[in-house]
Amino acid sequence: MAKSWKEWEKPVLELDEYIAKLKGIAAQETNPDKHARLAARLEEFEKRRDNFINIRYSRLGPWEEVLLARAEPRPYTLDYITQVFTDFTELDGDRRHGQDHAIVAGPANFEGRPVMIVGHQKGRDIKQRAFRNFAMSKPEGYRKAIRMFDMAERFRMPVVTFVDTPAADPGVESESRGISEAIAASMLKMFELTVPIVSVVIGEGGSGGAIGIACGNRLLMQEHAIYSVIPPEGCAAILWRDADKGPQAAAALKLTAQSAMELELVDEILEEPFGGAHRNPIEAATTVRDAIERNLMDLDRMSPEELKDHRYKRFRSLGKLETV
Amino acid sequence: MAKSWKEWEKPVLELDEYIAKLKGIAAQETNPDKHARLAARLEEFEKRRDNFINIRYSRLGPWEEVLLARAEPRPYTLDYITQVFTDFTELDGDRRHGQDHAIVAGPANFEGRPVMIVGHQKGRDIKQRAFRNFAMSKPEGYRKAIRMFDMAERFRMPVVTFVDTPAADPGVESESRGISEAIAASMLKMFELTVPIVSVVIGEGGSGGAIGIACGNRLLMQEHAIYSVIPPEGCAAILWRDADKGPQAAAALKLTAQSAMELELVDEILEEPFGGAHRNPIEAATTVRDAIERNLMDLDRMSPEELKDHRYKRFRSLGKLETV
Amino acid sequence: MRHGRAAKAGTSFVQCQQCKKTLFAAEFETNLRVCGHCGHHHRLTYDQRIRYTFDEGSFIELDQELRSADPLQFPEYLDKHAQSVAKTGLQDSVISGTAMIEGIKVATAIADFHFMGGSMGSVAGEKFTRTLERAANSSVPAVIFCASGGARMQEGLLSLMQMAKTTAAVAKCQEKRVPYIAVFTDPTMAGVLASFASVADVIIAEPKALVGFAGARVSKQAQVGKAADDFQTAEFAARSGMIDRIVERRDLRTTLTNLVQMLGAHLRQGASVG
Amino acid sequence: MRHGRAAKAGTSFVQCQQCKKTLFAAEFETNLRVCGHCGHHHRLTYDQRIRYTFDEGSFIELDQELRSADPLQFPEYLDKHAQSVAKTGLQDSVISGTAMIEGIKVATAIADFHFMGGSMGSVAGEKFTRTLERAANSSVPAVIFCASGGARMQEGLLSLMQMAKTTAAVAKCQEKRVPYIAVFTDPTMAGVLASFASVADVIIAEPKALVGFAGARVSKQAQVGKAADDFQTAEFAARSGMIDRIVERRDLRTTLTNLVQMLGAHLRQGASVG
Ligand SMILES: [Zn+2]
Ligand SMILES: [Zn+2]
Repeated sequence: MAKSWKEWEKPVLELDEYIAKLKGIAAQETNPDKHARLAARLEEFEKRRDNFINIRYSRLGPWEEVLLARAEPRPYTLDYITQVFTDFTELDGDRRHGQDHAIVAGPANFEGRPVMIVGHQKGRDIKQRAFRNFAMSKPEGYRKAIRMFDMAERFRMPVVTFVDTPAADPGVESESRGISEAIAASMLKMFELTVPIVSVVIGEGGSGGAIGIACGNRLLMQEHAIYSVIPPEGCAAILWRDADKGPQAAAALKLTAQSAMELELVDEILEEPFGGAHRNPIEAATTVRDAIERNLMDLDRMSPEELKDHRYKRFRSLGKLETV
Repeated sequence: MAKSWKEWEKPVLELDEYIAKLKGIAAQETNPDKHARLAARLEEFEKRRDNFINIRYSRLGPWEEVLLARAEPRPYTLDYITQVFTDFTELDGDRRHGQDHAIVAGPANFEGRPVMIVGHQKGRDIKQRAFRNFAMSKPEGYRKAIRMFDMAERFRMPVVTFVDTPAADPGVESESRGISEAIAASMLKMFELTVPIVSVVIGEGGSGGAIGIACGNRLLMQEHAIYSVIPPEGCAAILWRDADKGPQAAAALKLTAQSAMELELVDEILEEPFGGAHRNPIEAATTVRDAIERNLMDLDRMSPEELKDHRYKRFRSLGKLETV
Repeated sequence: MRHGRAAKAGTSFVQCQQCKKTLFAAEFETNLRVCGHCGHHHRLTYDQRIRYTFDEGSFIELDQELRSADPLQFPEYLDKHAQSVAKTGLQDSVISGTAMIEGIKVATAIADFHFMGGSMGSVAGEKFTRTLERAANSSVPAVIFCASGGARMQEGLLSLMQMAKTTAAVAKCQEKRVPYIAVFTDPTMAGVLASFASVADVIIAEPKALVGFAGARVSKQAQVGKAADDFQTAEFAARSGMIDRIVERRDLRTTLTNLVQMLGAHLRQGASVG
Repeated sequence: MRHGRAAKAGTSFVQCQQCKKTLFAAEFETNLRVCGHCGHHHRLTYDQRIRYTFDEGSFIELDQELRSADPLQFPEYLDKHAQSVAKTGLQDSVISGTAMIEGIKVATAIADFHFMGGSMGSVAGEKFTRTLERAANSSVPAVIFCASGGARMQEGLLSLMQMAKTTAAVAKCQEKRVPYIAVFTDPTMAGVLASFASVADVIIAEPKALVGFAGARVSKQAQVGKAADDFQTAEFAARSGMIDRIVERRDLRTTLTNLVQMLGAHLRQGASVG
């Protein structure tokens, strides 16, 4: 069982690489005959790759969804911000202790209206990953979010949150500055808002760290995003004292977008481009933009008090239990 | 010029000591004649001391007021809380970073109604002074205060603040956790409240550190309290590059209760017992209690919105300038 | 083991779980299950907590009709759950209702760690939520005793959603100006700590209670060479500004009485007027 | 010295106050008085700031009638004040009014450090307050440029009260849902920092601006062996979470435009409807 997206995606990546090489050769080939042959070969390999993708992606298991949700080339929050919004003006700091680079935030224009954005931010290379603390937010990240929610409320701006974190930062410093309080206070603030909130899970929805900024009127999940109460490896370690049983735990936890939909916890699944969002980030962004627009238009019909009530009722109803 | 209260009060302290000794001897003296002589002598010295106090305290200069406001045996916030309130339940923590012992806070009952108390707290001995950080509050103290103000507002409790600090803590840690923001945010919160606020300066009203919790509908000052934009020594150091010229600076700064009254910045001066609050803490507390009760009764007549407006207008009008 | 272990079956002695000293069972009970030697506050069952906290006979249980489901068909969940039911006599990790404390009515919920580690699934989340809503709607203070390892893994994302749901109910309490007091007992962790528990108006903790976000394994990794000895205890959390008061069990009733009396006075005033 | 010093009287050269390099005066001016070599942002006078920030000719000064008094009869105050008047052509350390930024109207106040160190007495406090009230009452964003050593000692407790007064006016802006943006320029200290400046919705700082609570003397004592090299700079404050963005002067107008456009959109929408 593959342990990382790179390992799992290896056949495709190899085909991609070979195709890229062929393209390079074809571009430099001036002989028309040879060029035609190269083009045919290129087409064949592209078809082969697409067929391969087609087969694999039509029967993804929960563990593959985990790997895909964590894939390094997957578009991150700032990628969507760049594609979907204009004039994004990132605002920093919690006015308490520090600036958290694992959460980005600030106003931007969206389809002619200002909105407030808050989202977890991963890093793509080693340096960026460290800078972003692997998108594991510390208390100051959630407190920055609260500050943004507060401005959004006062300035009547809809809120869009992007969820993509393995978990909140579990370190000693985070504990001593109250990571639990920060997450809870961020949720509490979201429930106080009378402006529309749309939350989109674009990658890993990692337990408390995720839900801290995911209390929207609408919760959208990308097709290959996951959302879980605990990382599957952690679950496996507790259940079977074996972190390697992540795949089994992933299945048990029902953490895929499809499962979340079946449990009636999300409002929409956003279809991803063929082979995943990373294979066509612009198409993925278009889907995200359309979904945000559609949902905001829907929510625009509600009054401020209705929006708050709607959000309350939405979360109030969650849970599956029996009565005797 | 005396540099400390102890130095300045030395003649009185010596007389106090001698009188205490005489009292001890008199208490053990069984011979009625000798006892009568001792009693007469005691009376004479008490009279002498009281005369001395009478003369000195009738013409205190600004510097003597500074020394008196800083006097170690002066009653502190917790002394007034003990005398004036019941069921004080101290609440700790800013829910952000830490617990500040330089500010005490919590609900208590006052004349049959709950109120919220926030006050700077000095320490009387070396250990307590360090524990209380000399009543120099850090950001977490003001953020704890904000939390209390917030509860007072929600639970419709009048607020009483006691002001007694040389200044807010100026250290590196305080800067890095935003001491300026904390003070400003505390003032801002006070201006948002729709419950009555009475602030009492009971000792040193030290610049930003003081005003951070002193934005009441009513500002009361004890007779020998001071209130200043800068410590006189600091002022002297800037003006004359000589911190020893504190007395001159004290005069220039108009920092006594009397001056504050003349500048129309305080509402009431609370008379202190003969020789200062420390000579009769219970009497001092009675005066403070009566003043709080009187002012709260007055403010009770206003509606929540009126209270907020009143506080705004009170501070809005402060300043002396000319127009052309 | 629910509390001080019986030193020998049928005798009137128990052993302190902390210092291992032998204690008279009667004295241990009089001491509210606090060790007379080392002061260790033993974990309580829900019924002990009710007895020690509220006016005698005043607790009325509500929400009894709620039962856990197994919506994920999670491995072994039904078995584990059944074992806990058998062990504790509870139907889930929380019981809720109303009670009086020195004559003042409160809405209350008590978590019992002995039921699946006090974990919060749909039933616990619903009971906490109803307790807070009950407080908000009937204008009485809420007092919640927390004891939990966190969210209940076996209900997956549904458990995670209880964090949001219970926190939303806190917003209702704030809106209705109803005071909400949380008591952190040993342990108060993870999903419970990071939701309704941490946004109480006043947070009281019992001495030495475990209080933390990250699970023991994770925190131990993080702790190496960096954290204080009392990392993830009530004392550490208090020093970090997260807790209002650490209160010994014998003083808890008085502290709670003062708080519900003072912070809730405006509600009773309104009630007598209106 | 107000800005880059003239290298030689009558020539078209100036010297950078930071790196001491010689700069073409015309280029220095085109660069908005930022050194082309070291990037040092030289302090601006109020009129330079207006020119660099607002739509040409759009600034309308208000509150011109306000003059300082000497309520404490403080030693040498009148003399020092008169010297600053003569030096700067200002009547006090702040000018206030309205202006347009990319066609969007704002209420604004600009502090000038060259006037008694930008200190805040009754006049400055009144102008900041009126600016914020003006924003609140006419539903336009407030943009305030801070430059101050702190409260004006020479007006004693009256200056301290300006901290409360200006902060109260921020509460009015919040109540009226009006965005308020503070720009911290070199230096933004003490009584100004610890009042209206720090509770702005958005805080922008110029690079390397001095930003701190305690005066230089006090902070130097505190700094020994403990503080970062950039202690009490905009960069330190940003790292500490106190500042939203450090923006170079050439980008400031764009940043301000985006912010007043986006955060104030609801006000203009309301205006066009109502
Ligand atoms: Zn023991
Ligand atoms: Zn230079």
